[in-house]
Amino acid sequence: MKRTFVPVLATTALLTVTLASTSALAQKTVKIGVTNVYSGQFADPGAQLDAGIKLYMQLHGDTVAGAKIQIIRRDVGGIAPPVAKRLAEELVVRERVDILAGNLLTPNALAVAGVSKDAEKFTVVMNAATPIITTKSPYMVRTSLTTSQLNHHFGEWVAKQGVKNVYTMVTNYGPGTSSGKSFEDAFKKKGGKVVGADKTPVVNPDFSPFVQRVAEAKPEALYVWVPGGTQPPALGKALAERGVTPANTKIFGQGELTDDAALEAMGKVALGIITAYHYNVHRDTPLNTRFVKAYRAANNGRDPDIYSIGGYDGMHLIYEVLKKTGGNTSGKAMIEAAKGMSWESPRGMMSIDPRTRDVVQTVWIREVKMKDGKPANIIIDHIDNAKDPDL
Amino acid sequence: MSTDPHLWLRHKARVSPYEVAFWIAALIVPYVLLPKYLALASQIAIMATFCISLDLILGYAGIISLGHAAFFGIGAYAAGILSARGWGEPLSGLLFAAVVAGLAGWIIGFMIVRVQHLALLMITLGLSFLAVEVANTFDGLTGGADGLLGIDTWKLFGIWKFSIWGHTSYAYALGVSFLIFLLCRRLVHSPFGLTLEAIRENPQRTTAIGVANRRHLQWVFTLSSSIAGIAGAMLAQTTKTVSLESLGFQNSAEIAVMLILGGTGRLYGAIVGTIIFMVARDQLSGMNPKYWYFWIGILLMMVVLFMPRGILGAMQRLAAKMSRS
Amino acid sequence: MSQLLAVMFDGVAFGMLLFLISVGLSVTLGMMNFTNLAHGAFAMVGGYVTFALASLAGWPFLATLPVAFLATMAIAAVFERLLFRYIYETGELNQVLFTIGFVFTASATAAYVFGTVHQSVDMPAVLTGFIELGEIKLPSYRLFLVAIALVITVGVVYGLEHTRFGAMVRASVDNQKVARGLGLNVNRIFALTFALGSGLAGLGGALAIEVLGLDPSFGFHILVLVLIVVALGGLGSVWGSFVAALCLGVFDVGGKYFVPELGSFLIYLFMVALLFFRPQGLFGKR
Amino acid sequence: MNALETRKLDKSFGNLVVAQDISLALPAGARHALIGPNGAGKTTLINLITGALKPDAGEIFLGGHEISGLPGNARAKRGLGRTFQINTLFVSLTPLESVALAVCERLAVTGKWLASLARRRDAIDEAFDLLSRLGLAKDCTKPTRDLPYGQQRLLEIALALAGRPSVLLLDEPAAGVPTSESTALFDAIAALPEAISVLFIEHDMNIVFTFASRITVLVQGRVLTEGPPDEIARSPEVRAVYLGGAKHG
Repeated sequence: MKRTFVPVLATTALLTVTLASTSALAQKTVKIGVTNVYSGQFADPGAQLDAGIKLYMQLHGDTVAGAKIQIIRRDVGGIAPPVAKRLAEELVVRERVDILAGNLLTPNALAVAGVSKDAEKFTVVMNAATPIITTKSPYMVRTSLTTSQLNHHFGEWVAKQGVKNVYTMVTNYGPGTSSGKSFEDAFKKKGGKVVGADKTPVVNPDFSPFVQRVAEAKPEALYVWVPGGTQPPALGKALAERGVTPANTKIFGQGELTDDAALEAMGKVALGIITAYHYNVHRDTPLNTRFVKAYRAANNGRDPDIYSIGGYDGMHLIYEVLKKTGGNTSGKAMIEAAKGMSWESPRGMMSIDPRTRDVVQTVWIREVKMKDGKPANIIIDHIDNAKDPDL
Repeated sequence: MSTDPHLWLRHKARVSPYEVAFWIAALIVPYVLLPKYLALASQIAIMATFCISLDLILGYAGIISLGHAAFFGIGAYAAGILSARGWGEPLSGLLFAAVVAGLAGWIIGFMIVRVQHLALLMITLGLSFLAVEVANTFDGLTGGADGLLGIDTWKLFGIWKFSIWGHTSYAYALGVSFLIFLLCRRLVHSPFGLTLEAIRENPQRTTAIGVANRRHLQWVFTLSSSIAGIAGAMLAQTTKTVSLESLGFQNSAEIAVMLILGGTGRLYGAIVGTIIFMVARDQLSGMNPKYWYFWIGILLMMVVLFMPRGILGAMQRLAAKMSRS
Repeated sequence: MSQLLAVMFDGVAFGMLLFLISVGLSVTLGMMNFTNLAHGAFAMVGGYVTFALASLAGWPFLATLPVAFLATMAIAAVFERLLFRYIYETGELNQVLFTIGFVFTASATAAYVFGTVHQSVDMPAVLTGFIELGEIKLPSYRLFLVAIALVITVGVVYGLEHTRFGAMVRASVDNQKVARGLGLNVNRIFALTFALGSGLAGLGGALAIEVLGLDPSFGFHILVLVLIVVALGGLGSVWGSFVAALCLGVFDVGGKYFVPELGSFLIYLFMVALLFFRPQGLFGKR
Repeated sequence: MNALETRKLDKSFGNLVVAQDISLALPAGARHALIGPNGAGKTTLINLITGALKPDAGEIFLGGHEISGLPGNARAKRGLGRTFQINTLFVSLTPLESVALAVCERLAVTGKWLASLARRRDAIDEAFDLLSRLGLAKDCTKPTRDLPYGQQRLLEIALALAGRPSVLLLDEPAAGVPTSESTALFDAIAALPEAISVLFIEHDMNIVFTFASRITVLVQGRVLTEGPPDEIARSPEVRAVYLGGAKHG
């Protein structure tokens, strides 16, 4: 058995490699392989991202530069890099996709980066926000955000407002800790002081004991990072219940903190919370209004969020790049075309940094104020062309 | 009629033509007929190895664990960290992972062999959650929630590169699983293997004939952990990724599901269960990425209702019925 | 000090919620040794019943609670007769496989019908905000949780100790064989207990929306906590579940307050240590 | 030197005293019966001797060496064999495998995991031989659970004998065996090697008086009396508390 092993291996290897390389030419469809999360704990952000992709294709047709766009979806099922890696490989090997997209979660995106690099496939990160991801493959671009992009500039901004000391409370996993660190570093560099730092568990968070610790420390300001979904309203309730409100403590956070559900849970006690975000659902520009309206129509009235906009802009980038390359889907051609591309998105002006291939966009600073009798996120400042400071 | 005991025991442990056919098919089918499925095939081979390790303790020795992924993950991290720190030779990486996971298994084994039933189930589950938390806390070493970065697996024997086409990965995974399978097959037909079954059946009686139950159980737990570690290491090396989830409850539960699905205490049950579960998931989630697990759920329930001894158990009974008639 | 009390009270409330969801599993496991990992799925069913009535049909939250209990009970009873009863004799491994399969299917169904989004329900004004007792601020909803859990505990204990059906349940938990020998129809008693226990889980699931949120993977998430409560409390012991859930809630919250670095380690360490030295749980007999 | 000796064994569960001040001595080759009404503590005494239960006080000696502190399996390794009142067998293994396993344990090879069992010809021959002597050879490759009850009782004895014990504790060897199958069992007991000291619990007075050279009567965890069979049979005390009032079962 062992003697026949090597020849069999060699011949089949040769066979498949030849097969694979010949058929990549002469195509009229462009296949986009989307590795996303459709089941389990992260199914909802995955669904929002997918809805963004769908909406873009619905509004802009499924043909671009003479080629028909075909989406092939794969479910990673959660944080599972080996699965993500295998699915990406299979998308390349089995389905012969031209472009890889999706990439909701950082560990999965990092695994896909390896495939992107080896297979030389143009790859769009539509959500995962850890800065280093795009450095792992020369064919990778990002249309979402990086954690430090938002929080670094936010930290500087907070320091500039004269805030001297801050207590931080972040979720104890990658995005949380790295956001917190960016914020703290930038804040300290500008002369601020961090007086306390707690990490909350990822699952089953009952925030009350943590909020109680903050209440007892009585800091000047509190910086919070929690993932979107159930946690912002839960945290909002805990803050309200323990009396940690902007009335006595300045509260800063990434935009998830004051999403609509959280605002509803907190009510008027949320007034004065300041957050930084790259997308505002309620920002009143014609483009955004059209986008939100179409999105709601397509998704039973649900509002778009950062996942949706990441998917939407990701598709926009793919379409524009294909137009520019005239349908050439080689990784090299596409990545060159993508570098430096800029456009107006529902979120505002954004572009792809030609050097880092990462997203450059406006960081919006918002404060919760009353509008039409309801608390809402009102933009009070903005930092244009914000880049990730570390890339 | 009197039976020749030697003949009967040799017959029981003999290599059947089906086995030979199975392994030949395992080598040929993916390479020749399904070359696009090599990545899946590699991961099936790896998970089957993991599943066999669980079968040793669960199927043979009767130690029900809901936390066996802890050792899978420890092996994955051991090999991954070794590689990320600059030593990417795959086979020595496996060995390293086997030793580290085995050591962890031996230490945890002191605890495991002293509890049974629900308490055992919950302790293994708790340990698995603790493993995740520990790995998350030492993120300098493990990369925390982002996963371990910088794994670079060197060429196998300095010749074959682990590429995205999966030829090397599958040969590697299949080769290692086959060797481990042979080892386990030997084990279950050895006096030690028989002793494990006896302890599972009746620990009171094994004590009465002089067997040191706990020592045997701890030894098999160590060995099983080590094998789980090897499987984890293979996954780390072939995918160049390791994440916290590899240690976690979901991974533990899934591998147990695959084992029970195939049938416990027969080694091939572990293999068949893994193949069926993973192929079903691949096909179903390819067809229906959003609701595939509905059908997996139906599959699991059907198997219990109609094949209470697992798929292999049912096949064995069918074969027996056919040969009788 | 008063603040600490307030924090601990949160733990108590969380524990009470876990108790409501777990108690049914403890009794049914103690009685039939039926390893039912689908118990959390019934909690999810109750949650979605309340969500559907409150958020989609516009019922007041409080009015949905009895319906969540009854509907879950009815659904559980139907499935018990249709499916579960066929696997009581198949061994715990098969039960694990089957019930996990059930959770998969239930979860996919929920995702299909209600979507993957995290759901919430509107609370009546009475249950929002907090009540001040001297210096201590107690969140109204948590007070409500504790009250409802205490009422149900008293009800369950009374039912078990002082009714004919309760006596039959206790006899079946104590020794199934003897109970059968005495002419009790253990299967029917079990079916009823199963339905009641699942109903309570459903009620717990409905009450949990406000604390833990609700999504299709709720059945998996809650499962681990429920199993911890059952194992720590001891099979078949209502008081055991009560004390274990209370300890878990208080220990969890207290741990996070005093040693936040160890946040999520603690409950697992606690469980592993306790079960190692007392494998039958706090109040278990076996 | 006695083959087995217990000195002042005490054991209670809470308020329930199950063994009190039990001292017993078995010389080599003894056939010693332990009788007493249900709940007298007979099985408890065997469990104390084998290490399945820990005594609250007292000592146990095997062949002159104290074994009180040893775990159960170590006592078995030193030559203490036992059978169980309720069949305690490996139901899905075959008798051949079960007995071969017991022989392997005596030969200290159960830790060997790379050698095939089929290669241990010595162990298999010995096991088969033992099974043949007990009349179990015919069905020795069927799963134990498929054997008739009487044969399962014999297998209990075979498993104990495979360890070549110096002392054998039989806990109601004939319990529940139908008359049709009891001859084989009696023969097996009669054929036990003389060198082995046997302590046996039995309710069937036929067996007791056929085999026992000495009898101990236990009542409520205490030794009521001890002596040769004829003396016990005559004792009015024993008649009063035991033979008069007790029922089999």
